[in-house]
Amino acid sequence: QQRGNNAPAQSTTTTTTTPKQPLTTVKLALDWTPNTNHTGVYVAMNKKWYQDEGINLQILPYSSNVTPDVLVSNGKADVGISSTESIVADAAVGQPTVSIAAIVQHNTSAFAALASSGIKRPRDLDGKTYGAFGAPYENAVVSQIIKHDGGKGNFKSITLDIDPLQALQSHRVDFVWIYQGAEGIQAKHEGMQLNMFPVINYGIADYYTPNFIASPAAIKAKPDLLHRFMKATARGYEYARTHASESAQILLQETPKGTFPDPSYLQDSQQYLSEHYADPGRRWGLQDAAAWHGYPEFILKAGGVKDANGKNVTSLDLNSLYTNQFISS
Amino acid sequence: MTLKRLAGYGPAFVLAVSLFLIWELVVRAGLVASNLLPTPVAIGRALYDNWDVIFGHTVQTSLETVIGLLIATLLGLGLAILLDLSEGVKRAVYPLLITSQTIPMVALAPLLVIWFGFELTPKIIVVTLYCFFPIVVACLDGLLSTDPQLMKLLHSMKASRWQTLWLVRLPGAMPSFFSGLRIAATYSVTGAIVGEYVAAQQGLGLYMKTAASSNAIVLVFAAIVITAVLSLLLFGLVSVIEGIALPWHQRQGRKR
Amino acid sequence: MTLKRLAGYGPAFVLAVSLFLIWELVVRAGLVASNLLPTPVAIGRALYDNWDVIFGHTVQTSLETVIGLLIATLLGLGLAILLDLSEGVKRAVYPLLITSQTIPMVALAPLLVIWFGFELTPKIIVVTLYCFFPIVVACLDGLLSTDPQLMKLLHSMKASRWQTLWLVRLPGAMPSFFSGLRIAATYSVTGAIVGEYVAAQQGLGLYMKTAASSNAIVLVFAAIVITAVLSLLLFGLVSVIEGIALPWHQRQGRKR
Amino acid sequence: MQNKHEDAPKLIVKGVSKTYRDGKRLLDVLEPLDLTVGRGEFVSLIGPSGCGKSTLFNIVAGVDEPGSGTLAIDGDWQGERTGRVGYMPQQPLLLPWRTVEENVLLGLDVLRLPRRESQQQARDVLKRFGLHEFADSYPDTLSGGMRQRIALLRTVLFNSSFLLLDEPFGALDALTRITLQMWLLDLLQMYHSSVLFITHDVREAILLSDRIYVLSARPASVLRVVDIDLPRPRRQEMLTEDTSIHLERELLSLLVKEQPL
Amino acid sequence: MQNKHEDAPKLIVKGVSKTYRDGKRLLDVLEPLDLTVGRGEFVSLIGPSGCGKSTLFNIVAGVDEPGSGTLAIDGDWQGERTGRVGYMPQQPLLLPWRTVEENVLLGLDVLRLPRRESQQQARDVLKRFGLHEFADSYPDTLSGGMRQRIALLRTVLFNSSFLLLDEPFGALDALTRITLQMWLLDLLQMYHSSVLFITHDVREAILLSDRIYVLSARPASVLRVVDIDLPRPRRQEMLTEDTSIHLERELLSLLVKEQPL
Ligand SMILES: Nc1ncnc2c1ncn2[C@@H]1O[C@H](COP(=O)(O)OP(=O)(O)OP(=O)(O)O)[C@@H](O)[C@H]1O
Ligand SMILES: Nc1ncnc2c1ncn2[C@@H]1O[C@H](COP(=O)(O)OP(=O)(O)OP(=O)(O)O)[C@@H](O)[C@H]1O
Ligand SMILES: Cc1ncc(C[n+]2csc(CCO)c2C)c(N)n1
Ligand SMILES: [Mg+2]
Ligand SMILES: [Mg+2]
Repeated sequence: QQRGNNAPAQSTTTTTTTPKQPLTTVKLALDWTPNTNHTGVYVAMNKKWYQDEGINLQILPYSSNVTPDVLVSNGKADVGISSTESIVADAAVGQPTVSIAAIVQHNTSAFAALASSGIKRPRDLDGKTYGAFGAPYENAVVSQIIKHDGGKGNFKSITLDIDPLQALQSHRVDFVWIYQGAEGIQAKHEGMQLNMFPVINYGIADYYTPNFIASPAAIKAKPDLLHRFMKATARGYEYARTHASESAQILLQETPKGTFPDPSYLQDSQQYLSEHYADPGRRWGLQDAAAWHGYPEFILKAGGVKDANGKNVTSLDLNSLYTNQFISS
Repeated sequence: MTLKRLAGYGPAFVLAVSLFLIWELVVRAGLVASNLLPTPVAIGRALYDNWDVIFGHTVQTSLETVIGLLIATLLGLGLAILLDLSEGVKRAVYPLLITSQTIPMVALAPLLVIWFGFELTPKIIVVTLYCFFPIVVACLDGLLSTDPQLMKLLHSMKASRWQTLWLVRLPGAMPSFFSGLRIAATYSVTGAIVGEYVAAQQGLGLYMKTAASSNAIVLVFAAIVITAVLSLLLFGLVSVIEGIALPWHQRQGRKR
Repeated sequence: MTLKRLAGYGPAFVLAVSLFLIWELVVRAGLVASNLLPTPVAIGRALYDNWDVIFGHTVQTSLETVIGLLIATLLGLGLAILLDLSEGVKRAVYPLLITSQTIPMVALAPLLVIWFGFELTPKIIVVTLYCFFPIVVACLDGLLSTDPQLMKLLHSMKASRWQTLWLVRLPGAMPSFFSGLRIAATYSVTGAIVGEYVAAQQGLGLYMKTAASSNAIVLVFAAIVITAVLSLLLFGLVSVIEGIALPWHQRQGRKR
Repeated sequence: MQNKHEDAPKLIVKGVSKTYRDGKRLLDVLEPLDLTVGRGEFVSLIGPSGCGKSTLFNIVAGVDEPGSGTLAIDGDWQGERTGRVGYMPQQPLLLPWRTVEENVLLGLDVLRLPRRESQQQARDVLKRFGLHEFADSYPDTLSGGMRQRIALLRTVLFNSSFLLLDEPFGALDALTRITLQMWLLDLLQMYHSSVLFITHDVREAILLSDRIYVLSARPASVLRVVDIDLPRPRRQEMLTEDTSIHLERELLSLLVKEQPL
Repeated sequence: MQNKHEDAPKLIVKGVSKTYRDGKRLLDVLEPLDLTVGRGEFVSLIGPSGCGKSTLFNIVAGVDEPGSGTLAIDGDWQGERTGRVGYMPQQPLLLPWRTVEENVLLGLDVLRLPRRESQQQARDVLKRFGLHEFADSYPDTLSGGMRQRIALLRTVLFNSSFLLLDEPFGALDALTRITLQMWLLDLLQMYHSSVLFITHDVREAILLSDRIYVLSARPASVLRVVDIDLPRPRRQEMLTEDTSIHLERELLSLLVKEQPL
């Protein structure tokens, strides 16, 4: 029995309160432990909007060892949550995935240093130590923002497997890369003073992260199912955008007990993200070509993309990496 | 258990309490930041407060551990016997077994999840993979150091290879086997935790992971306490079983 | 090494080649996606192409492994002797050692990084932590199964506790010690890899992690190949040292 | 057991020699050596310590191969020798994980006899040997003589048609030894057994044997073969007869020449 | 070694008894038992197999404690007994990881004597025992008699002032045994040693001893104490004198009554 999604346990043949047709199971692979990036999904689940679309949603637990991209491209999940960088990397290694919606309209990630460190702007990062998480494009992005701010772009990089805030507190690294809506808010709740440098303010083209993804094969084989899935999902995010406080409550309630040992920052985090899910007057999830060319081209050029054998990849058909066809009008 | 036996645990108790005390004081004195290393008291309270949640995870992890350890035991014994068949088999298969111990989870995890999903199976596989190796090595070393004189005696009786194994070599290797099993039992719980890290809907590993990613280090430590207790129980269980299964060997130990 | 000894590796070679062949064919036939499990040929090529980069990482990892294993050996022997001192010490300290084996990296990693930084030290600590335990358990079990008659003989000579240890119990426990060391040697490389996962600038673990996060699974496997080879070398080295250090025991094995 | 040659001697040893390699050194233990044990015969080997008696036993029992020469049990020169003798090695070699009774039953377990019957048999002989009290004890607490008796029992229960006994009474006091000697002679009578026997006690050899082979110091060769013509059944008193005393002196003086010390 | 009481007997055993617990069963092994070994005396114990001789030795050597009673070495009733005797157990107990020579040196290593000197000493006695060829061999390839000789050497090198020898010649052929008996008597003469000796050979006991304690079957008690008045130095021929033969008969008949079988 699946317990992770806390959904009523049921198979495709069992029926619910409003039986129209037998439910089809859709598996969703998460990119991280449940957080406010995922609120829309949990809201839609809570409101039974997936059932209304004839879908029994099954949320696969996050695994730091198996990316959602792998699960999606191998057909073990129907949809997943990932990021622009990963989608580009998938294409480069020949296991393409396609972004079918942007969860947040603008990149909310930032570099962060302790306020007490005296690092006031990106060029102060020269000669400092960066706590990396192991992605190939990190160095290119860091040196770009330093140079953009008039620095030389020299820094030391250590790849860490620990929580970025903890790493900062250890004073063993000087700066890390975080999401403002997640770690940024969390730091505030723990009384940590951070100086944050949002990447899009320092010469990095805006891009989507995180995104919903599906495999090209699934898009071809069951577009209708994906369409119905995205319809319910979009409804969820739309609701979360307009009912931040209630949605945070739903997230807490729908996730397994213990997921948020200290839920106090959920409200703030949700408040922040609800404002970023969509631009005013624009439907949630839509993606623009600009975002799919600026940043991806930059990391391609900077040597941040490698093929399956570790060789640099310098060009890709970026337009095939996303689609708006499942965002209904 | 008699009072006297209980009293035997006195030193363990004293040591444990003093260590906890030092730990508590060191953290309280601010020598270590409490968000990195919570105090024992804080851990105890967290354990108490979250017991209902933790309990469910504990049951799941225990189940995976015990099944995996049982399989590993059988597999380990079987492989030791196989490797013992001939120098050739040993040369051929041993490198494979060693290689199996060097595969990191990054490489194994995707295969496990794709092939076996998110249920019990992948965790049991990880536990088995963690545990069979010490059993094979220890048991094989035990088999290989059978007294050659005893082998000659059995040979003179025209005992078959299997009879020699069954009557002399395996019983003689049992102390070594239990030595390996003790190591395996200790690793088994950790194996389940790692397996749950890879992919789980339930279990202490999952609990640690979610706790860690919300920076709730005290809950991570609460889960570690449970993990340690489970490991100690399994280790103790192995020793008890050894005492029952090898009365002749136990006696030597006690007489000392 | 004589030709005859080389020929002894024939079966190992045949088995390895056949396994590689099956693997290659299974993947080529599409039974397993090659992005999850690359073919041996692809791994070989990747290894060849990236040898200059991988070599540097290998040196780093080897260094950590060897230092950690040496420390673990001394520590393991020392702890086994300590635990052997009395039933009380054993009861008190053994649970601590077991607990040390149940601490997952999520909890340990931050502490290691904060206390010891990013250099060699934290990796050596992880390797030591991984390796000392099998040595303690095996060596202690060896010490505890000394023939009580021999102990009596030494006692009759009024040998001190240390003389008994040095002249009878430790030599008698050496086969068990090497059994534990064999297990430890196998784990040591994996320990270094795990340590590098926590925080590293160099090393095969780091290489695997970056490769994995850019989906270059073939490079992960190339690093695994190196890891396995290092483990096999260490395992072999332990066996060679055992042969030299325990000529009396080796002989029994061969005579069989 | 094959009995192709019903009338062939129980054992023929022809030109058997043995050289051990100890490290780099070669150690000649047996010179080419001939020896025969007839059906129902009791043949003893005496010789200096370390001369190669146990080595010869290992070869006869089939657990070691001769350096040169051949041997036949029941006239069979080709077949496997293992399984055709009840071999009692010089060390008792009891299994520490088996109780006394289970140790006695080891041979029968190898023969895959049903436990029920063999157990009764074991209990009976253990009683006869004064060991029934210890049937369920583990061997590590037993006295030296008790262990030796258990090893002897294990041997005769496994195969009493041809026994190879390597100093079976070495650790026994004079009286227990006499009792067991008599028990053994009875047993042989009953089962028409043949025996090859190592002893360091010349008087014991005289008392029990039909023929004695006196071996030289290492490398062992046959110095003398002595037939003992005392009538059977033998009794202890025969040892004080003149012929016996004469024989004892003669054998001892033969050995004196071999004394390497 | 303390010599508080220069003139006290070497060993006094007073009312020593022993009961073993074997599982749930209590096994009385020694009845309260008295025994004395004077300075320079050679005292033998004979008794049925399993009666408790080795048990008594363990107690005297200080590796086992008596159930009741007390004992004194050199008149010292309180002190530790370990380290004051050269104890040769019934099993040779050689260390498989030590060569023959190193095994012989074990006692001297325990005494922390410098290796240089002791090594020369060991080489000399090994030669005397016909074992110099095997000085660098490991014990597992040696014959039973060779192992026993090595154990004896280890014992006398460790302490020759008071020896406890448990069937030291049990695995030796008649001639080697005679040679070593004579060697032992010489040694005792030279070092004024005292000896407590277990043997199952009544003649050996007569030949070597000043006094013989005859023990009953388990639980052992002293049945008879026999003084042997043969003049010293002793020679093999004395065994054929009338007194010796008479003594042998008497001792054997004593033992017959104890025969449990
Ligand atoms: N540690 C022990 N635990 C229990 N019983 C023991 C122990 N040691 C000896 N015994 C018992 O004590 C009795 C006497 O043993 P001991 O070795 O003293 O006999 P012994 O007179 O030396 O015999 P032998 O001449 O055969 O060597 C035996 O029945 C033996 O089983
Ligand atoms: N496996 C072996 N390797 C090397 N040498 C051996 C081996 N087995 C026996 N020997 C040697 O062979 C010689 C004869 O040994 P064996 O055991 O046959 O003597 P034995 O006549 O039985 O003596 P004892 O009466 O003392 O038992 C000894 O010198 C021994 O060291
Ligand atoms: C909640 C959460 N999710 C992902 C990351 C890892 N990470 C850090 S910056 C970045 C942006 C790249 O698109 C990513 C994926 C994180 N630190 N916190
Ligand atoms: Mg012999
Ligand atoms: Mg005895």
